[in-house]
Amino acid sequence: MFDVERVREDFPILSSEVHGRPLVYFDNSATSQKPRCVIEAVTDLYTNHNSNIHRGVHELSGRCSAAYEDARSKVRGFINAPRDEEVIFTRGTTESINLVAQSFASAYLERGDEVIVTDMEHHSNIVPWQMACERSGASLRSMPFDDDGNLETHLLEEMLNPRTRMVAVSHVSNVLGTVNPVKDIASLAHEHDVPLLVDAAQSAPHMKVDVQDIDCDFLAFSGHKVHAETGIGVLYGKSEWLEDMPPYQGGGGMVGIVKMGGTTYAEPPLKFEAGTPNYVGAVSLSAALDYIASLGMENVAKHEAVLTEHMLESLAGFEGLTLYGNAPLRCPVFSFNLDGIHHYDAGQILDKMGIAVRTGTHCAEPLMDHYGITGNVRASLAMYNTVEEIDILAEGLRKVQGLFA
Amino acid sequence: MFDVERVREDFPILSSEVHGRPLVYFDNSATSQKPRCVIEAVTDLYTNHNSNIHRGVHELSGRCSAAYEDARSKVRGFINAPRDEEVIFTRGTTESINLVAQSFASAYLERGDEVIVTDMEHHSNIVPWQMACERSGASLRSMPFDDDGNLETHLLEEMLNPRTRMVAVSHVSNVLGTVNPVKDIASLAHEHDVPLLVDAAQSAPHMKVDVQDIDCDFLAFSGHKVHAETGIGVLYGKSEWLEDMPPYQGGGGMVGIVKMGGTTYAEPPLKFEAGTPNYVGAVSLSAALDYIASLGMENVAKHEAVLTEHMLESLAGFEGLTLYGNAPLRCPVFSFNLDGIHHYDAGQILDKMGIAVRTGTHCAEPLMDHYGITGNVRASLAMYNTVEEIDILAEGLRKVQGLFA
Amino acid sequence: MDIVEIQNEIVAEFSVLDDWFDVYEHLIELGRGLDALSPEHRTEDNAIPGCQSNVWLRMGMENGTLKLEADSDALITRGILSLLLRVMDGTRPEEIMDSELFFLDETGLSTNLSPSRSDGVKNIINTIMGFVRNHK
Amino acid sequence: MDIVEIQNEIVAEFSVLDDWFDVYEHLIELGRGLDALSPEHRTEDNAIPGCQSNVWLRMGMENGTLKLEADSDALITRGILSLLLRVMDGTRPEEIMDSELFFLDETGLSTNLSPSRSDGVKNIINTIMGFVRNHK
Ligand SMILES: Cc1ncc(COP(=O)(O)O)c(C=O)c1O
Ligand SMILES: Cc1ncc(COP(=O)(O)O)c(C=O)c1O
Repeated sequence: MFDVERVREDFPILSSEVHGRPLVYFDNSATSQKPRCVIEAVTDLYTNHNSNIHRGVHELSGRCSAAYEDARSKVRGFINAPRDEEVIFTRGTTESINLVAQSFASAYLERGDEVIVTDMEHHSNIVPWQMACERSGASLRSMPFDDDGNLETHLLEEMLNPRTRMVAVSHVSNVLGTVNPVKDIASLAHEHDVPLLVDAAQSAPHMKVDVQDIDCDFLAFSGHKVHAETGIGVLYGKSEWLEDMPPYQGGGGMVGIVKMGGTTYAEPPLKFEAGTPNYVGAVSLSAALDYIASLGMENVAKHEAVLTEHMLESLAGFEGLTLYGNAPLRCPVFSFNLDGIHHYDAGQILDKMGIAVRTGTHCAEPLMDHYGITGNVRASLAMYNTVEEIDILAEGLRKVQGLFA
Repeated sequence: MFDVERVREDFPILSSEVHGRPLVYFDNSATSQKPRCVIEAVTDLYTNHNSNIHRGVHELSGRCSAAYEDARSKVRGFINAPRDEEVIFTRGTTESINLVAQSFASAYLERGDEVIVTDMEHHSNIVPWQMACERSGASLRSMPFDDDGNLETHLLEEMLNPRTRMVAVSHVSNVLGTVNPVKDIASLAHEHDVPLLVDAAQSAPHMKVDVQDIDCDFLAFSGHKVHAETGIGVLYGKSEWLEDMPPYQGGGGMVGIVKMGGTTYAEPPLKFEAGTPNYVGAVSLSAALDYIASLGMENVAKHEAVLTEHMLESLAGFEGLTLYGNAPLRCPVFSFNLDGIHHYDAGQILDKMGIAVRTGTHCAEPLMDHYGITGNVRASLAMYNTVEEIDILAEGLRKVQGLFA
Repeated sequence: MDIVEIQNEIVAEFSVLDDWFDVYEHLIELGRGLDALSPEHRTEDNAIPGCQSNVWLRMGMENGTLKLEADSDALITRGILSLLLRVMDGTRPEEIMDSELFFLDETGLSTNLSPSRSDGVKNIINTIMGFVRNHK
Repeated sequence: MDIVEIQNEIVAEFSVLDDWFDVYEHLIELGRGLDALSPEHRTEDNAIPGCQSNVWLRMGMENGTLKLEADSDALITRGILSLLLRVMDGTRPEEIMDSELFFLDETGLSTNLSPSRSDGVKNIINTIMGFVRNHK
C-alpha cells in the first residue's frame, strides 16, 4: 500500500522549513521535487562513470552510452511506445513541441493550412504553433472550453477540415486540472487524417499515459515534472512521422556523412538529437521512472484521488473563494481567487506561512481571458502531499482573508 | 601556486579504477569531469531549494530565480560580456549555434547570400549553417587550413564579399588543438560589416575568453566541457543583434502578452529562453566557474602549457606515430595515428590499460578528409592531468605497437 | 524632513512591529492609504515590467522636485509604493541621487520580500532613478 | 561439428588465455587470419551502421546453408568477425535460429568489450539473424 509518510521520507526537501514553518509544497505543476534515489543517481554518475556518449571507445563512455539508451527504453515502457526509436530526448515539453512545430511545419505546413489548439493550452503549446503558422502562412484556430473547464469537443468536428494539418491539445490543463478526452480527439482527428500532438506535461506525473491507447502521433512531457532533473524532456513520435520529418537542429551525433557540399542524416531518434545530449538528465529520468514504478502509478493515482476529494470539499465550502474548473475527470491541480484579494497578495502571505503556491497567469493567458481575470492562485499537488497539508492551506487562506478584511 | 595533486583530489572520479588500472582520463574535449563543489551544488539545490523560477511568489522560487540570474552574471564575467542581457542559457554549444543559425537566418539570410565556416569545424558549426543555407538559398563557403593545422586566413579577405552574411569559426580546434586568430578574423569580417560567431567549446576550458577583446558578435560554449553539468550551455550575443533577431523557440517565459490572435515577446535574454530553463545546470555552471576562478585561469593555462610541452616531446620522438596539427599556439588536444594500426584497435587496447582516449572522426569529417584519413586517436587533456599520465600514455602506445607488430 | 530623516522615520515605524504578520498588516494598511492613480494613467507606458502584480508609475517635475504617483492592483505592492512615495515624492533629484536608499534593508523589508519580489521593487526603483538622473 | 560444439570449442580456446592481453593478442591473430573481402564487396550496402570501425558483411545461401563473408578495417573487429564466421558460416538457418549464441558471454568477450562495442557486435549479429530469418 501507499504510505505517504514513507514516501515523504524519500524526498529530502520536504523536511525543510521555510520562514520557520514546515514547507508545504503546492507548486508541483511548476516543478516537482526529487527523491533521494534521483539525486543519488546524478551524484553517482558524476562521481563514478561520467563520460560523453556517442561511440566512445573507452569503458566510461560505454557505460554512459548504455545508461542513456537504457533510459530511452525505460521511457518507452513508461508511455508504452512501440519502439525505442520513437523516443527522442529533448530539454523539456517546450522544446519537444517546438521540435514538432518547426520540423513538421517546414515539411507539411503551407499557406492556408490550419492548426488547431485549445483555449486552455499552456503558452508552450500555443506560441510554437503561432510561430510555425506565421512562417508558413497557415492559421491557428482554437477550441474553446466551458466555465467548468471542459473542452467543447463537439465543436472539433466542424473545425476539422481538409486544410487542418495538426491538432495539439494538452492531456491535462495546468490551471484547471481537467483531464481532456485525448483518445476521442485522436480518433476524430484521425478520421480527417490529421495527426494529434498531446502535451502530457501535466498528465505524466499523475496517471498512466499510454501512447498506443491514446493513439496520438506525438506526445511531449518534461522530466522535471516527474521527479527527474531539470533540463531533460521527451518527445514521442510515431516512426512514420519521424522518418519523414526533416531534422530540427544540426550538429554532432545526428549525421551520417558530413561533407561541406552536403550532409546525410542519421535515422531517428538520433536525427533529432544534435550535440551532446543531456545523458545525465536522461539517467535521472530513468531513476525517477523506476521510483514511480516502485510505488505503482495506480497507487499514486489512488492517493491523489483522496487528496483531490479532500481539496474539493475544503474549497467548495469556502466562503469568498472562487474555484476555476470543475471537470468530472481531474488531476490534483486547483486554481482559485479569494474575492477582493489580489492573487499576488494572497500568495505572498501564504509564502510567509511556509505554503508554496504559484500566482499569476500560469503561462495560460487565453485561459485567464476566458474567465476575465489577470491571474489566480494555483495549488498543485503531488504524490507526497497530504490531507493535513490541505488543511494547512485552508487555514492559511482564512488568515489571508482576515488580513485583508 | 597550482598543485595538480590537490586539484585532482577535488575530482572524485579521478581516483577510480578502470579495468583494474587507475583511470587516465584523456577524453576531456568530449566532456570534462566535475569537481566535488559542482556535484554538491547540484545536490544542495535539489535537497534544499529546488523550485521553478520565473515569477514564483514563494521563497524557494525566489531563491532559485536569484541563483539563476546570479549564474548569468557569473557567465558574463567569465567571458567579459558587457551586459547580463547578452548571456543566453542554452543546452550546449550545438544549441547555441543552431539558435543563431535559425534565428539569424530567418532574419537576414537570403538567396545568394553566403556564410563562411572553416574546414576544421566541428559538425555542430557546419550542419546548422548548411541547414540555414538550404532553407534560405544561401551558400556555404569554407576556409581551408594547412597541414600544420593553421587556418589559411589570408584567403578570408577574398572570400568576404558583399553577399557574406556571417563568419563562423572555432576558437580552438577539437582535433588539432590550434588556437585560431579569432581577433584578426573579427576585425577582417567587421571591415566588411560581417558578424563573427566564435565556437568557444574548446577554448573556454583552457584560456581566458574575452568577447570584448575578440570583438565577436556571438560566442558559444558548453557547460559540460568546463566542469559543469551536462545540459547547460551559453550563447553570448551583442545586444543589437539579439534585439533584432526573431525568437528561436516559443513557449512559457519568452513572451510579453499572449493572445490567440498574436503574441508579443519579452526582451533578450528571455526572448530566447522558452520553457523551463535548466536553472540547475546554470547553477552548476556558476559553481564550476567559481572553481576555475579559485584556481586562476592563468595558473590552469600555465600547468597545461607544461603538459603540452611534455606531450609534444613525448610524441615528437615517437617512431611510427603521425601527429596531426602543429600550430604554434595550441591547447592540450593531440590527435595522432600509429602507422598501420587502426585508431579503433589502438583505442580498445589503451582502454584496457585504463587510458580513456577518443577515436574516430571527432565530429570533424571535413578535417579528416583534409588528411585523407577515416579517423584518429585523440588525447585531450585538462587541468587535472599530469606529466606522469602522459608517460603512461606513451608506454601504452608502445604496448599497442607491440601487440600489432 | 530630508530624505534621510524620512527613511529613519520609516525604519523606526517598522522597528516596533513584532513579526512578519504585523509587517504585512502595516503594509496593507499603507497600501489602503495610497491614492489611486486615475485609470487613464494606468497605461502600458506607465507600467513597470517584471513585477508580479501590475505596477504603474507616473513621474514628472514640479518646482524642481520629483512628482511621483504610483499604483498597483495588489495591496501589499501598494504599501511598498506608498513608502517609496513618502521618501521620494517632492524631493529634489540631487538629493535623491546623493543619498543612500537604506530603508528597505534597515526595515528588513528587502529580506522579507523574497529575491524575485525585491527584483520587482528593484525595477521600480531603477525606473525612478532613471527618470531622476534625466531631470537633475 | 554442430553450432553448439563449435561454440564450446571457442570457449575452451579462450579459457586457457590468462588475461585481457592474451585475449586481445588472440583476437588480433584471428583477425589476421580472416580472409579479406574483395574491395568491390566493401560497399555501402554491405556496411553495418553503428560500428566504430567499418564493418562489411556479405551474406548468401549455398546448398541450404548460410554463406557468410565479413571484413573490417580494424583488426580486433576482424578477430570477432572470424569467430562469428566460424560459428555461423556454412550452418543451416534452422540450426542458427534454434540455438543460443552463448560463446560471447562464456568467453567473457561480451564483458571484455565495453557496452558500446558490444552494441556494434549486436548490430552485426542482428543483421545476420535478420538475413537468416528471411532464408530459413
Ligand atoms: C569545437 C566544438 N564545437 C562544438 C561542439 C559541440 O558541443 P556540444 O556537444 O556540447 O553541443 C564541440 C564538442 O564536442 C566542439 O568540440
Ligand atoms: C501543460 C504544460 N505544457 C507545457 C509546459 C512547459 O513545460 P517546460 O517548461 O518543462 O518545457 C508546462 C509546464 O509548465 C505545462 O504545464
